[in-house]
Amino acid sequence: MASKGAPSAADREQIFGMAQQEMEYRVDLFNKLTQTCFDKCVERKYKEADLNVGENSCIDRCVAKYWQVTGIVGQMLGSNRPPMG
Amino acid sequence: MASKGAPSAADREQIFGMAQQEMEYRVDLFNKLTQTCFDKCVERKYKEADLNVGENSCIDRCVAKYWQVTGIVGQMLGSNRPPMG
Amino acid sequence: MASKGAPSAADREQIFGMAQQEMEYRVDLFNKLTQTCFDKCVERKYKEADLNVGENSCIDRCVAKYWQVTGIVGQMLGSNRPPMG
Amino acid sequence: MEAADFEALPEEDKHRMSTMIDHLQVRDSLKMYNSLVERCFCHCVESFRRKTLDKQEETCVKRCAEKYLKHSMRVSMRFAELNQGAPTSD
Amino acid sequence: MEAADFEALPEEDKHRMSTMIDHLQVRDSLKMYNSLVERCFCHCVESFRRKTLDKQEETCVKRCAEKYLKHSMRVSMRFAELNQGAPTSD
Amino acid sequence: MEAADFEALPEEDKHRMSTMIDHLQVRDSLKMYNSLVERCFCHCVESFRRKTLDKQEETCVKRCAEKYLKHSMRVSMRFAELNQGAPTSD
Repeated sequence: MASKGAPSAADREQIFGMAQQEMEYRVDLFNKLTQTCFDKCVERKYKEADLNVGENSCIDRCVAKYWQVTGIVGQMLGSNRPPMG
Repeated sequence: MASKGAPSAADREQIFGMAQQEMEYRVDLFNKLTQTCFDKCVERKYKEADLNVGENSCIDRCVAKYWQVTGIVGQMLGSNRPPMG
Repeated sequence: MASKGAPSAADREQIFGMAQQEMEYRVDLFNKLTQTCFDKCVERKYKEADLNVGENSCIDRCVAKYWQVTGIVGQMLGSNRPPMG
Repeated sequence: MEAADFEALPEEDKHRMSTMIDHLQVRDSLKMYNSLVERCFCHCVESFRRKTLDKQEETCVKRCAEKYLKHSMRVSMRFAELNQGAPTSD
Repeated sequence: MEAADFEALPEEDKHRMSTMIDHLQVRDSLKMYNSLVERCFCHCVESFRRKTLDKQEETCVKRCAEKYLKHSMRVSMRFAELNQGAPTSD
Repeated sequence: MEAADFEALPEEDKHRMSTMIDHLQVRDSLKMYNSLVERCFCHCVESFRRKTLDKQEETCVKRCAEKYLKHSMRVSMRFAELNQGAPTSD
């Protein structure tokens, strides 16, 4: 690092690359979660265009449980904080 | 923009980035369409290496219908022209 | 190419791009293989956290057979050496 | 990624970072669009005896797409709350 | 992306653009190759009592791969027609 | 990609190449993490009447994740052997 804490070009590349990977990871997680909870919660009959009460609460719980699973797996992989914290 | 319509470096980056995203989008669409129509139309017995008449016409219709679905969804998302038009 | 075999900037880009694509291809292949063989070989009851003898030998054979399939398809696509050989 | 890391970056990098984020968001929404189409097509279109959607298929696709979008927005809100460590109740 | 946008680009960018397109095409065909292998493996290989493919599995894989390639080419033609706004008949 | 190609590259490119490989490896492990979570969630969580995992679901997720990791390591070893052209016996 240069003095006064200004990051060097290489450090900047590093920070930049890490940020990009974290973003890509989050997007991937969000997409998988969205598709999985759609399959688990939304009825395939498509009788109407709105989500009903049952579907909505199923979605909320599905997201919460999915989140817990990422936490459990993150801990198992040896970091107290999963990649996305 | 510079005079005489020559795009600036930033504009060029922008155009370039947009073109790349459109390409990636089309490739992704094509791949999903190909896999979906394969699953819907091609028999899994693999008795021969050629597509039969029924499979071929199923594929044509599958592609046409898939295309219409992209159009309907594109309109719903608020652009008259879906991203790939 | 410049004299003494030092690659030009364009050649270097080319080599670099090819290496990146080959890496991405291998990662994609490895991921698909891993998921496919998990689905084919590992029991979903999760009675214990260890792979049993049957699962382990199934995995070994699954990987070997998957590898052969990549070889057969690679040959069909007209190169004696599949992309990753 | 700590907030501090970002602060240490010069202006041009902050700009580059926000360009990257924009880029990923566009890519993300195009991907979402593609998986929505794939899913609703798979769920709604079963017959290939004609090459145009019939009325029933079209209605199914529209409802499916609308549901998917609403679902996706709801997931997005819940996801943001969890990312910010919101307390959860059963 | 309008054609005009491309025309406005200097030569070096046109070159860069065509390099990108080549790059994406190679990547695309490698992805296609990977999903073909995955699909044909899943459809044709069910038993794991030996570590080499038996004759029947091998035949199945070959036919499946050939069919997939033909299918992919057909989809590609239809897709190109639709992209160019070709009229469709039922 | 022949080894010779790499040797011809100047030092800065070798550095760039190894940075790229590191980058892809991190991305790869994040992807693996995501598909592990997806798979174990799908296999273990069936009920959405509460918003927290019950004891049974949690146990299932942990075993599933552990099995997936062991599986992935085993595949990785076999894959490396095949890449190096190791002889295979039935």
